[in-house]
Amino acid sequence: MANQKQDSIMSIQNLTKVFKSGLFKPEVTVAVKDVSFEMRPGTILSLVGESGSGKTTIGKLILKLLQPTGGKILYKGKDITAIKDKEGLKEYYRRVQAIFQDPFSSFNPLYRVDRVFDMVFKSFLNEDNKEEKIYKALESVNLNPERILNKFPHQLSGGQLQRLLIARALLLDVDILVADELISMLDASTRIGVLNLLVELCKKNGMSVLFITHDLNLGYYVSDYTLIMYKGRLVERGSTRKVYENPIHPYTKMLFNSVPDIGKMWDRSKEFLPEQVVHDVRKFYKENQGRGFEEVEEEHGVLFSDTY
Amino acid sequence: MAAREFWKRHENLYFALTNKKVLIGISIFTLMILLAIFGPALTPYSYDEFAGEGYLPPSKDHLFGTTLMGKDVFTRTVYGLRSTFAVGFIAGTIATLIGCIIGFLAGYYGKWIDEALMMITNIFLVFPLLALLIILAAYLPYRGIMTISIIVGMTAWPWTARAVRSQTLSIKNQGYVNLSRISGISVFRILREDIAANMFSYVFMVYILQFSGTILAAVGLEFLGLGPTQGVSLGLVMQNAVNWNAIQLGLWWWAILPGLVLTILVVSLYFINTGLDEVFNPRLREM
Amino acid sequence: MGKYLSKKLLIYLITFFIAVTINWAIPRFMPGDPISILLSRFSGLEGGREIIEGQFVQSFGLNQPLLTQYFNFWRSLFAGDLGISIYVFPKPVINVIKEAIIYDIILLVPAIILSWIVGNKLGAYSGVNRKADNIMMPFFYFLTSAPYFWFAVVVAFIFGVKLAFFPISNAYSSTVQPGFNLPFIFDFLKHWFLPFLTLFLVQLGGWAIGMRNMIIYERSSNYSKYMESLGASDRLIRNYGFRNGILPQVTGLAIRLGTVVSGALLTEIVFSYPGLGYLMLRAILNQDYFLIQGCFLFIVIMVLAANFIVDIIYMIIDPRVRLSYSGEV
Amino acid sequence: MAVILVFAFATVSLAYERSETLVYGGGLWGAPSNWNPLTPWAEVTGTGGLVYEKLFHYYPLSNEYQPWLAESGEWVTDNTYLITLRKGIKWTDGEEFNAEDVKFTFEIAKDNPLHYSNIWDWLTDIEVVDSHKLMFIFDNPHYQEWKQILYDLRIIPEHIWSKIPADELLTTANENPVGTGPYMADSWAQDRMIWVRNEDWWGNEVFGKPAPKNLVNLVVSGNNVALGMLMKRELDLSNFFIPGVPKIKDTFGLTTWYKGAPYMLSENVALLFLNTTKKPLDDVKLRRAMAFAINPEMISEKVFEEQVQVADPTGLFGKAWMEYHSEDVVDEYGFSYDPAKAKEMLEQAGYVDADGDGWRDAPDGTEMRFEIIVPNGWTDWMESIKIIANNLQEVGINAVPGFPDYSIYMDKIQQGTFDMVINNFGSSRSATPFTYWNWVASDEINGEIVTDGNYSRYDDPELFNLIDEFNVLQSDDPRAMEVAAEIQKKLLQAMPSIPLWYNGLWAQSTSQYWTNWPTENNPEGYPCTWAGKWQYGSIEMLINLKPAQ
Repeated sequence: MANQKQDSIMSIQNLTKVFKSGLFKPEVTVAVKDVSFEMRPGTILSLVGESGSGKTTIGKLILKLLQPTGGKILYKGKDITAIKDKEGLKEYYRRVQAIFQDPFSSFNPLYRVDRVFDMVFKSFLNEDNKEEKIYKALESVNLNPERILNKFPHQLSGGQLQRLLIARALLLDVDILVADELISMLDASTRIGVLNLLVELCKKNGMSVLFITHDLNLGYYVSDYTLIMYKGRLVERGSTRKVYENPIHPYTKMLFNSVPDIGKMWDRSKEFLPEQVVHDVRKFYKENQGRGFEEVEEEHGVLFSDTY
Repeated sequence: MAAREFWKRHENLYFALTNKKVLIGISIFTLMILLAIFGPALTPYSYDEFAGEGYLPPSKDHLFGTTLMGKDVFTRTVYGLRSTFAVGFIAGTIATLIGCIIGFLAGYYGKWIDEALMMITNIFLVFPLLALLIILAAYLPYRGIMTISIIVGMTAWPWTARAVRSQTLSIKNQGYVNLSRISGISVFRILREDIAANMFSYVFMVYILQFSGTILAAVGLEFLGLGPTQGVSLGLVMQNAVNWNAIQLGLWWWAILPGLVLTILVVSLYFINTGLDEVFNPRLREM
Repeated sequence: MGKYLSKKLLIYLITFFIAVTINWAIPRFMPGDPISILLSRFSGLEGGREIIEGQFVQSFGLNQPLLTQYFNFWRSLFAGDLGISIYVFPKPVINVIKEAIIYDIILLVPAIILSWIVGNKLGAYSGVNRKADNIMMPFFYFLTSAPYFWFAVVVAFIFGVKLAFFPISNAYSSTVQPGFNLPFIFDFLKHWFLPFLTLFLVQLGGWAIGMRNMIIYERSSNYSKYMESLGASDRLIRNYGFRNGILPQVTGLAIRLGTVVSGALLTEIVFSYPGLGYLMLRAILNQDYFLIQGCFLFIVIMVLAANFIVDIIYMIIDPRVRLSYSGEV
Repeated sequence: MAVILVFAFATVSLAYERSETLVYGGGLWGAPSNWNPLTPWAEVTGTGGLVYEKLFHYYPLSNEYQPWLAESGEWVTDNTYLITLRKGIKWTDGEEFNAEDVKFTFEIAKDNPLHYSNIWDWLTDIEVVDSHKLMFIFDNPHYQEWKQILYDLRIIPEHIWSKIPADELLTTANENPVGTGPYMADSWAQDRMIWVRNEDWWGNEVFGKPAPKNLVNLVVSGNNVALGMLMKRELDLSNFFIPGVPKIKDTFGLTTWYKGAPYMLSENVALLFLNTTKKPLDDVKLRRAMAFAINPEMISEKVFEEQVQVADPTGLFGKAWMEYHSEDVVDEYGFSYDPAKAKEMLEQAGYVDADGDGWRDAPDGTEMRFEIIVPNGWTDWMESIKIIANNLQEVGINAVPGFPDYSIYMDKIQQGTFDMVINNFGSSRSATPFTYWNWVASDEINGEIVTDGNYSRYDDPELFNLIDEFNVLQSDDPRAMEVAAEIQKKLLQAMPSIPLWYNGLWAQSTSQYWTNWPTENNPEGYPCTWAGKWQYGSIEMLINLKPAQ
């Protein structure tokens, strides 16, 4: 675990994203509201929340796949919304990469899987020893290059495809990696390997990983820092140990309460009732009216009320 | 070696050409086209000529028999097939074009453009088109193949627009588009390789369905007597048969064979469509 | 829930508005003049016709400004007045249509529902059973490719003329006494059967193909594979597939209602079955503008109403729609 | 479903015994809806004839008048017509029928715009002599037109119609028609009209009782349905043109007027109108050449399977008209199919292929191209004009068939924007050729639109005067013969329209329930159920029918 505090490589400040739809009566969905956090080299941040809580949106905002409605994303001190030209984008993506949630849809079905490597090499890398590099990357994710390359996506399993994407990310020496539900498609044995690989890379190369998950156990297992999202808001943030040992926000508490035993699969049957959470959160905010997002201790902040 | 390279590059073509359904479909379709093109040259008669005795069942001289008045049913069918193809091509193209443009704009730009376009589409979609066509056709004094095709085409696009929109929407949000973007690929290449290429097969299949759909719509109009006011068409041949008592008088060759040709044509299009579906959706291919 | 319905209702209302406007506009801006047509086959005494023509122009209000005519059109529409038929002069169009529409309903409702149910079952079976699939698929394609009226001709020829099992025209024999008695009902059903069979069979293919493809997609989908890997039984997966496939089929039903109604029009014409389609053809042949308009309007209303029913059914069986439109996400 | 059925049929009860019922179709085209005798073009067929009777019946086959409501009628002076009515006739509501009803029937048209209002242009007064005698006083008696009115005009009861507001005269459906006739409206449904015999009909003693107790007139949608029903003996009588009848009539035991060709009586003449306001159709030489180029024989044979007869060059047919037929005129000015002669005539008149495109051009060198039109969907006529176009093409005239929809067809006729058109709307059999001539060469051609015939717009005041003169001549006036010959000559010389064939009085009957149908060998009655024609002998047919064993 990272002991010394390093300068942040990416700083998310008051990030907000609003979706609008509808012609006559526009429906407004606030996907992300006023979210701030820092990413530091060599650390893994896990972004935890139920589906629809806005975590994937944050990932897409960082990857410039969406434009923020408000707030800033500073990469090495520069606002990434300012990057508009082709070269700038290329430069940015050279250092900021992602592994997407659904491995099946991440491959264009009309092309062989090799295309993902080809694109990377063409855009970012020196083509010397291309094959060797790919082989190495594949082997590091336990894939047999001979059996993988030249295949079409539909000929491979979800796990294989996901590992291919990890291998692709490995080829690039990136600063920031957004890993969205990274291991959902993997079987238990590969899972640990991939996670370990991720942690290893992070530490060795000083990479910063945004690990998006709904699985608390995974978050605990890999991350240095934990961010808890609830309905578009960042409700609790801090070093993983502190958050897990001393959850303060009612939603976070609820999350932990519903996980009976760390190390076991999340038992869906014990999921909490959404109505209960809404009620508790509302009560909590009311009690703490006037307070905003406050640091309760070093490296542990909580959203006390959303009406500050 | 070169050949192998070629098939490797055009793998879908290879799969298409080895797909049984596509092969059967294309063979029949080609046969029909040839029949429409060369059929008139093959028969010694013209479609309105009294080619022989009336009431003749199919024979060597009259493949599909003769009508009550002694017109050659086969000749009428192949001429009718011509106009059917013409309507299919023109109306199918119009419908596909409109549908694709509207669907793509709605899906790609989203927001209010999407809302507005989909509103229009939904309105067209719930409209009973044949009734609308009847109204339109009933008030047009003279109708040529072109008029009919345009009317049919202009009313047949809505489902295409909806389908293309959802296809655009889903492709736009596909992981591979995002992956290409973060791989530093140019927008143009993404449009071409990730969006257009994946749409193409879909649009092509849509076109096939539109082709058959517009043919059926046009034939329905012709059967009502609202088809082209000049010349001969398959719907007209069938309408004639019904009006001139072919069913009651037992002239089944006149009442049934032209429609059978049409049905087989449409079946062939469905076969091509399903076959291609299997080619383009490799998941189905493995069934 | 209300939002979903109100959005749909809005679309239906706009559609209705447009339909009425088209309906009003077309005969007024197209060549040919209804009154002249009304009297065209009348040869009376010298000059008699002009006198009468003037009377009609006035009583139909055709001498008023267009805008006034348009508003009057709406006003009388809400009063249930669609004008007077020329073809069955001077019967109000609305009455002519009321008598015809019953036949459409007794033909269409069973045909649609039964073919939908049977088609989906057969399609689902075809989707999981390769052997059955190979036999049934070409048949389904044939059914769905056949023009409604041609299929009607085939059915009429085989069952009506060759085998002579069923009559091929009218809704009941001229020899029976209409009424609620057994001989009549039997006779009525005999006449009803062939048009019904045609509509039933022709639609069957489409539903079967749709469901079959859906099942195949579902079975090759991720969660099916996932379930398979978890060792779920084949039956369970199939049921899952069927359940997921049925929803798009309901949407499909809504989309195709227009086609089905149109197809029914053509079928009725072949069997001289006195529903709206047959009426509309007669109206066209007799250039009865007011009746054509009325038929068109009712066909639109029928399709819209049917769509609305399908919407409600859809909402009831699909919890997702229910949730997403009640703001409970 | 049962509920719907009850709903659909509970309102009508249509009970009848099949063996006492005559089932027929062909004259009823839609749900019964109108029994108004003042709108004869829209009435349910039988309203005039079965319910509302006429003063006289006219038998076209013998060319005789049968006094009906009238006991007798005669010109007592040149301008006075005396009608004596039968006594003891009652309206079906019990009121007595008398001279006032007849007077009212005429006078209602004086005060309101009705289709026969024009009578009052030449009729001055009607005097009721006594309850059963009337005198019609004319200032300019149209003898020929009057002949038609006597058997055409439906006499209506004063005590009912005088109470109907003026603005409803044309729009009332008159659902409870009260007449004097042999049948009464019983009930109706969407697809049928049922008449029931009037047991108290005055004619029962005079002519005999009509055999069928009920008449069921079915709405039969088309000839194909009619044929199917005839094959199953569901129809006793059909008045449709049915393709295939000559082929299958013996197999299915169908009775037609003639056993063999032409099977049917003639009913009207179909003419090809040539638009004389259009160049070069204004040239009589071209028009006459065309008459020689067309082969109506082929139309009869191919399209109608010989169910129609080729028309006489004068267009006249039937006993009444043929009395005025002039052989001499036909010998000199007639025509027949002779393409060689047509070509010769065209050459002589200067119609040669000047530009070498294979088609003849007008003498001034302009290209000629004609379109022959009939309404789309009128399948027999559509086939006929294809043949005509072919015939014309064979002599080098570029003519093509066109099938606009009916409304456009009418529009073109009325606006005069057609080249050639087939029509027969005013050429029906009648008691006087005046009706035919007055239609085919009507002088009402100078209005904005032409609706009363003479679609060719052939303008010849002399011809019009002759027709008018014929109208005011008594039938037995020797001058009538001369005028008639002159009219025929003028029409043939100028050829504004070419008579082609006689459309038949389509009638096929079955003998399952009724026999003794009127035929060539049993010419009693007239097998016709079309609107406005019941007075030609259809009632007599009903009286003569015999139930089958």
